[in-house]
Amino acid sequence: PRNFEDVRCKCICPPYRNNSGHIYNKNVTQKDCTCLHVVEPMPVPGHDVEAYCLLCECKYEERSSTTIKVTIIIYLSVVGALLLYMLFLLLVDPLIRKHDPYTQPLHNEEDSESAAARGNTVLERVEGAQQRWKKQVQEQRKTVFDRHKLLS
Amino acid sequence: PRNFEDVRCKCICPPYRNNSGHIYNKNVTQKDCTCLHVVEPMPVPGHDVEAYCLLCECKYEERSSTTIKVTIIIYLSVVGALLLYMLFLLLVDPLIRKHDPYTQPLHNEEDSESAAARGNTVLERVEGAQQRWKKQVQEQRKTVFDRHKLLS
Amino acid sequence: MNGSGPTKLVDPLEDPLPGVGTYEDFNTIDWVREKSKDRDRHREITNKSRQSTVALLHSVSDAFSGWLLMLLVGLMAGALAGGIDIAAHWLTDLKGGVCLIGFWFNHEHCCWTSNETTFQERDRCPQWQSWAELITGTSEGAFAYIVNYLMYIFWALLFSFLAVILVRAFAPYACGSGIPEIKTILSGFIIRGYLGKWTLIIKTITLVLAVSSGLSLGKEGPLVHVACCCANILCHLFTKYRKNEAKRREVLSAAAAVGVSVAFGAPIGGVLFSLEEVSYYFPLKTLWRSFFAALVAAFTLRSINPFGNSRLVLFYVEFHAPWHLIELAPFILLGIFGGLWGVLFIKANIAWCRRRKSTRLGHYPIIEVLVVAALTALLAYPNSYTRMSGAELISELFNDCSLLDSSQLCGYKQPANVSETGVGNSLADRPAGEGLYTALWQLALALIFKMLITVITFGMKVPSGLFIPSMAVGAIAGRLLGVGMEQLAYYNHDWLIFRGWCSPGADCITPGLYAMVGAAACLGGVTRMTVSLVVIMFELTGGLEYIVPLMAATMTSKWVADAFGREGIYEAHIRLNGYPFLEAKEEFEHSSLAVDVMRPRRGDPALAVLTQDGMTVEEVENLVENTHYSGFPVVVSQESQRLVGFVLRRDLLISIDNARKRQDGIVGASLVVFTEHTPLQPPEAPPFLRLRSILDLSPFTVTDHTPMDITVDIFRKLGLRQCLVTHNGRLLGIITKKDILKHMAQIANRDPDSILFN
Amino acid sequence: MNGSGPTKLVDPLEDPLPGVGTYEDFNTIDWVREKSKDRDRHREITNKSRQSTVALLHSVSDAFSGWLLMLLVGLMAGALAGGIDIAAHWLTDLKGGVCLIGFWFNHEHCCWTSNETTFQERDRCPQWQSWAELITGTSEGAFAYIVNYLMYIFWALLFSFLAVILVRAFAPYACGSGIPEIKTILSGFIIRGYLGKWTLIIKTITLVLAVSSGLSLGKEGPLVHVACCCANILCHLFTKYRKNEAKRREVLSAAAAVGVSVAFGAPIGGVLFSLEEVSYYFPLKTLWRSFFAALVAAFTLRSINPFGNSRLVLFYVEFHAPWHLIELAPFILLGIFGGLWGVLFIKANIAWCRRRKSTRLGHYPIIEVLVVAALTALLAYPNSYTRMSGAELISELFNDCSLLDSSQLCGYKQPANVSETGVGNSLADRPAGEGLYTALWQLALALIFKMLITVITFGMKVPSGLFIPSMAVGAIAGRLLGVGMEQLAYYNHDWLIFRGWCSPGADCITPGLYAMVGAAACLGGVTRMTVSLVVIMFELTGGLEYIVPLMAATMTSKWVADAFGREGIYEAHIRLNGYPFLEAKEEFEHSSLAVDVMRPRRGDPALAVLTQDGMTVEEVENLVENTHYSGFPVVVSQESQRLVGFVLRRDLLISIDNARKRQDGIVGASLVVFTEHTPLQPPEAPPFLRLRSILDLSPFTVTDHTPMDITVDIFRKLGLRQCLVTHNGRLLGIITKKDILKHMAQIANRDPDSILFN
Repeated sequence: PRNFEDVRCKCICPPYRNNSGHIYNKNVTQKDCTCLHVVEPMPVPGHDVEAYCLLCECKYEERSSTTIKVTIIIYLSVVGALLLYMLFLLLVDPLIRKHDPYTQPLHNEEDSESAAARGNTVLERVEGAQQRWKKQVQEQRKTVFDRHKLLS
Repeated sequence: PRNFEDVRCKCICPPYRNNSGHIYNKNVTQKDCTCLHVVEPMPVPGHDVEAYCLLCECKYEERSSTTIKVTIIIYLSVVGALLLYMLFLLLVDPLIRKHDPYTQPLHNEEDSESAAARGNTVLERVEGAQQRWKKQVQEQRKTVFDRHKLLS
Repeated sequence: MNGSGPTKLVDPLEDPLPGVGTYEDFNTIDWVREKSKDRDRHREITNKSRQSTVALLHSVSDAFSGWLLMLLVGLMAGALAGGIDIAAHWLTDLKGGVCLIGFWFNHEHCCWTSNETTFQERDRCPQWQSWAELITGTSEGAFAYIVNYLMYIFWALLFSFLAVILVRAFAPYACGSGIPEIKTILSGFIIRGYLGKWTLIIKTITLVLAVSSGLSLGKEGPLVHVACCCANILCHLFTKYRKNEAKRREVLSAAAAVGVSVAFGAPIGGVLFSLEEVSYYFPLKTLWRSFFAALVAAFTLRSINPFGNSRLVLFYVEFHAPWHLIELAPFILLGIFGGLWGVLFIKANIAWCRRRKSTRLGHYPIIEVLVVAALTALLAYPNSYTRMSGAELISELFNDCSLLDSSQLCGYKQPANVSETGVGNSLADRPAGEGLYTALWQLALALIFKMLITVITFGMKVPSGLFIPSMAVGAIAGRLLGVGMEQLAYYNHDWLIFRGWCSPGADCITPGLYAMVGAAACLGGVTRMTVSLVVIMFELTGGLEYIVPLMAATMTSKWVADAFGREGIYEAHIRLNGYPFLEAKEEFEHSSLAVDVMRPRRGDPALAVLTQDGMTVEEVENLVENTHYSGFPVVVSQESQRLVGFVLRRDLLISIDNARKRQDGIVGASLVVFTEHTPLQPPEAPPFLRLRSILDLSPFTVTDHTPMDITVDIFRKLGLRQCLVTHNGRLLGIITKKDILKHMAQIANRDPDSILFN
Repeated sequence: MNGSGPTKLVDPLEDPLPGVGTYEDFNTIDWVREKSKDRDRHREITNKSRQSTVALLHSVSDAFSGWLLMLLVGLMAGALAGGIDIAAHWLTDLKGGVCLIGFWFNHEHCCWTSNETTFQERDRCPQWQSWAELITGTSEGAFAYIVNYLMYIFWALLFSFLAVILVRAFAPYACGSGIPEIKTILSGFIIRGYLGKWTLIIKTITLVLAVSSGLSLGKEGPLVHVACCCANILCHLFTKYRKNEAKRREVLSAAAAVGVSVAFGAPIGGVLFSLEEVSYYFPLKTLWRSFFAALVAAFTLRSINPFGNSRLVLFYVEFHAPWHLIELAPFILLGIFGGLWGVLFIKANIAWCRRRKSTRLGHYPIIEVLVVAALTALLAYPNSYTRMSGAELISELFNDCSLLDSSQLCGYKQPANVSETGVGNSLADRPAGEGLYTALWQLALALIFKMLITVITFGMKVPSGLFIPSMAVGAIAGRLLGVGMEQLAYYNHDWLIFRGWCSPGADCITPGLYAMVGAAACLGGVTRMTVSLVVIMFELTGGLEYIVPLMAATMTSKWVADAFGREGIYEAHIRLNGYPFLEAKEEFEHSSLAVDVMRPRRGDPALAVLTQDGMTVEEVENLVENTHYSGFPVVVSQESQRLVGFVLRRDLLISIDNARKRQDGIVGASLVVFTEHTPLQPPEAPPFLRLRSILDLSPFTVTDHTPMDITVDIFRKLGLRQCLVTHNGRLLGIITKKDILKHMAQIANRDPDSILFN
């Protein structure tokens, strides 16, 4: 991102005599952010400049366009990833394995954590963790959406 | 008290070019409390007035001289009364009555209040109340000044 | 309070058995036990620190871990809040169009450096293209309007659909505002997963979607939940907080302050909010840390600078117009309005939520969200004041008109010539013009719309906060009244009440202030916040001079609302869901005694007790199996009923289970012994099972004659889970938190079985 | 908790016997009993209100009496504070001269409308005459200086003499700051007369004298005492508060907030101060009312306008100069200074006060005050920074130099020409000039003087607050450091740390801000306030941007100070005097059990108990006479030791006394019966004396194995006075608040007999 776009000095000048209101925008340093530097061309004759400038309000503002860009891109990728994962869980997963997720009751966190050690390979552990998480979500879904016990 | 003395518009003007700093004080309404109205005579030539006035700071202030007067007078009279009463207790009172104030132990507030009803005439009651109060003060004095149990 | 008496059998730093001392889901923690565990742990560390340098370092790092945790919570919550602000702003603007110089810019930032903006239409610039411009090539005309309208509805539906589907798929706990649940959790309830990783991710993501879809909801309440999730996750980094539910709740209480701090840019207000509204057990101890965390969060947010103007919230205002004592009358009027609206809103919303809970409406959460979103979009688009987001609307309403403003709300008739000596840019004489009258009509419609739609929106299965919609309702009402007062004063300078302070040429009434007061009044009516609300509004405006108007309105609003029903919206939702929450602010008024509340009642079978040395393992197991109590008193003997201690069902089960597996010779006929000194063992009998280590030797007791108000006070103040009842030294019964809640429900003529408990 | 069980023998609205249920002087109240009494009373009124309209009105007025009381307290305290401000200002100036146009004007008001003031000497005008001018006719020269000097000392001596003599003659309780005592009273202690009429009058009068005498003390702490006196006196107007010690303490807690609110013009800070520092038992319930009262007081004070500039305090500042992150380093340095000063001050002051308490020094309080006053005046006059009052000094130090200022502290070398385009009046480049160097020397001397003299001043027998002197010390140190930094930056623009933010022409360091931070640090070090201090300073400056510097300094200061000793000055004085105060913030760390603390100890004679139906009046009287306990447990029988209830000595004595006088047939041989159902009476025996109505049927009990940390927690949270200890259901002993305090003193290696108790 071009860095010089990240500062501006914005002067708002209200209607004055026969001039309508106007907004001036300029890329200057904070020190130069005054009406005299930013309002160009000056719409009033010399002796009125001071009075006109008294009415204008100049504000120096900074932003970080990089932050904005990065935030939006991260946000979109997380949403995208979640949607893909959701589709995977909805469509692909049931085809791979067929078992009833409702059979086993929900463990407590401690129990599940100790259970996590049971898997042997990394893949199995991940698999196990995923299964436990899915069960938890199902339990939550039952509580919130079906039985309306919480959060209604 | 003259009421018009209770408002002022005070303008402080810093040193400017070859003028030394100056303080202007004027008795005007809040609306007129601006440099242009208060600074008289204007120490700078016409074209410099605006710049000079930008530097000056004008403040509109109100006070109540009656409040001040009343407060001070009340304060002084209370102090005076207390001093007189103290002198009375120190000098005159022991002459009138002669008994040992330390004999009777301090009653509790409740007890004393019920005792307050015992007096028959108004004078006796006042007398009784004064005696009880004096005993309390003596007790307090012993606690604080002699035994240093509290407040040291 | 584990029975590690003077003999110190158990090392408090490591539980003898995994599972002993932990809680099940949907259970209440025992504050006293947790606090005692933490003190034991602390004592241990202090003692060790005298022995070696490593241990000393460990003790120092342990002491400072709380501060480090607070720092991390502040940083994380501040960063997340900044991200949410940026993303929500962008997505909201995406409903209207897209930025050509970089799709990631929102409308304002797209035109940030543009020189083509005009005084009248400040947000117009060629870089930003509305959908109509992109699709049809023109931004004028009916067709372009319809295209924009349809695109607006499309995006609204898409966002809300994504929000609800993500919540349903990954983290159902992420829906709602979260404040009632957090209040309950802070009071000691356990909801596993409510403050977990997935809840955090999904709540953050879907909050942005929900806010952007144009639904009548705000992000402030959910931000509290987000901050609490951060705190809970970060707690796992520190042993001190991971293992202790009470200590963790201290952190959560500070996190609630952090949430409000970033939501409103009000660190002090946030701390007071946490203190007044959500915290339960330890208000003072965490005050200073909460404040620290709230400040860190506010500064993180400011350094992210999401709005590009160094403000922490969109609707920050700074005006210093004076107000007159007479204006307190309209402010109190606004307070009455706010109180009435609060009561009506709570009643209507609770009725609707009950319907959702009990009827078929609750079976179609996704369709419900889509229908409401479509309805909102359809009705909101034509009116510019409902089309913009809630925060923008509030910002516009709070703003006081100066010569620099060109919005419709500032459409006053321009005076013939602007006085040159006039100080600053304020408008002095202000007769309403054409533009303002239009705006007023639109605002009136927007008011009705917002009032109705918020009732059915709050409680849907998307993250939804209530602060912004309530404030919007109040701000509209306040602005309407303010403009009305202003015009009244303008046309009637000579009325007695206006004379003196409203002379011609003087700027005497500030409609923006009325909007602010109205917002505070409505928010106060709905949530029943008091001090924290005033302080939040004070920090929003940065001027101490408006505390009195704000306070007058808030106080009136609370009194009016309390006259019709004492619960705020969060308490009402807590009751609707039956969470086991013992309200700390309410006094227990009834004159019942402990004996009336305890179990067993008259006629019930006797209390299930264990004896300290007379029962076999089998008998104990049978007793535990045939009852569902979560703990059992231990007495000297069945005859004397003299109390020895209390043992928890979970600890008992785990210990017996463990002993049967690991300990040699423990069979069903083994005697269970709770005494300190093991009795002499007969030669051929199986070995004793010694369980004194799991026995709580200091159970709380009250006498049967103790008034319930005192008992309730003890439960609240000490955070008890159960309390035993004695008469003349003999054990008589037991009172649990559930019994108390049921008793209170009975007194208030509610269904006592609605209380949620494991 | 009076034994009015379900049978409701006693009408809670009127005590059966006068005296039953009241407390003696220097005793601790039983919070639970008081609260219970209030609830009974409330229930009664609510029940009656359903019967008639009058009763309904009574119930409404009862509900609103709390608010009315708060309003009155606010009004009265605000008015008194205004009066104190005006009088103190005038008396202070009287030391220097007198106003000719009206003796009641102070210096500033004397020259208020004068046009003869000059830019350099703003306070000079012909209407105000110094004593030298009046006496010798000239204000110049050595003779005039000496005359002024002597007059200054004379007035100082006179004022301090009057102060101490009035205190001694009329209200010895009026001396000192009062905050330690108020903390103790709020925790439940009773000191009769401490908040009475005479204390109020004398404290108000002598506070003005003490402040004006030039002693190194402030009016802030005593203002809290004054506000509490107002509240206590106004409580007598309302039955609800007059008769209930617990309810009255709620009001007092709000009054403490009022005191700070008027002292610093900081209502929110005042409420937080009350919450953090002085309140004990009910922080949340009174939050909203405290806030209301604090606001009312602040507005009363503002309407009195004691300083004539609409400010509530003399040293209010308003600047918005930015600060840089690097500046946190000097701020933290100031924090360290503040912490060290706090510790040193506390240690030195306590040592001095102990000396006063124990040696002959304490026998001459009047001479002590006179000597210190003379010393102060003698040393203070030559240095203009010590000659002015503390508040003025702080005001001068906080002030940031602009072109408009002409004080010595702003004696920078003037730049050759003032830039015309320069915005506002700030001085940009500031090399120190002659005047500033002189000022710095004077300030350094003033610093040393203030540090030393405050140690011996605080604790003298005049009303004396500590806030102003501490703040003055910190402000001087801060200003010195600030000017140092400023000059460093000016002469070394090119250093790495200054590059970037301290470019020539930019105003980069604000010495006034340093003074403010230093003041906060020192005050924090002495009092160990945290949040409330930051909020008070924030309200003093009105700018949220300085919260981080203030917080960094306060936090460092507290940590540094806590490293050397955990007590603030108020706690230290509480301990010095042995007040029975159970600190709520400190955790009880030791691992003792209830059995280690209870009486009787092993080897002591058994606990003195009454039996429920086996003792005669005479036996009871003997028991009571031969012991000094303030209460006795009642058991079923001496053998079983099963607990029935608890009866207070005072109630017992009054009841027996009353029965002997009024009831027929009660003689020494009458049986005292505490049971519900009277046992069958033998025909010729004297009638029973039934005393169940004074029996507390729900005494608190803990088991002997309860860890003391839990017991202490129970005492603190519930505000108990005593607690019975049982073992397996049998009564074993008793723990009183005094026992706990003694135990804690023992653990800390202090003399356990220093605890003050009746």
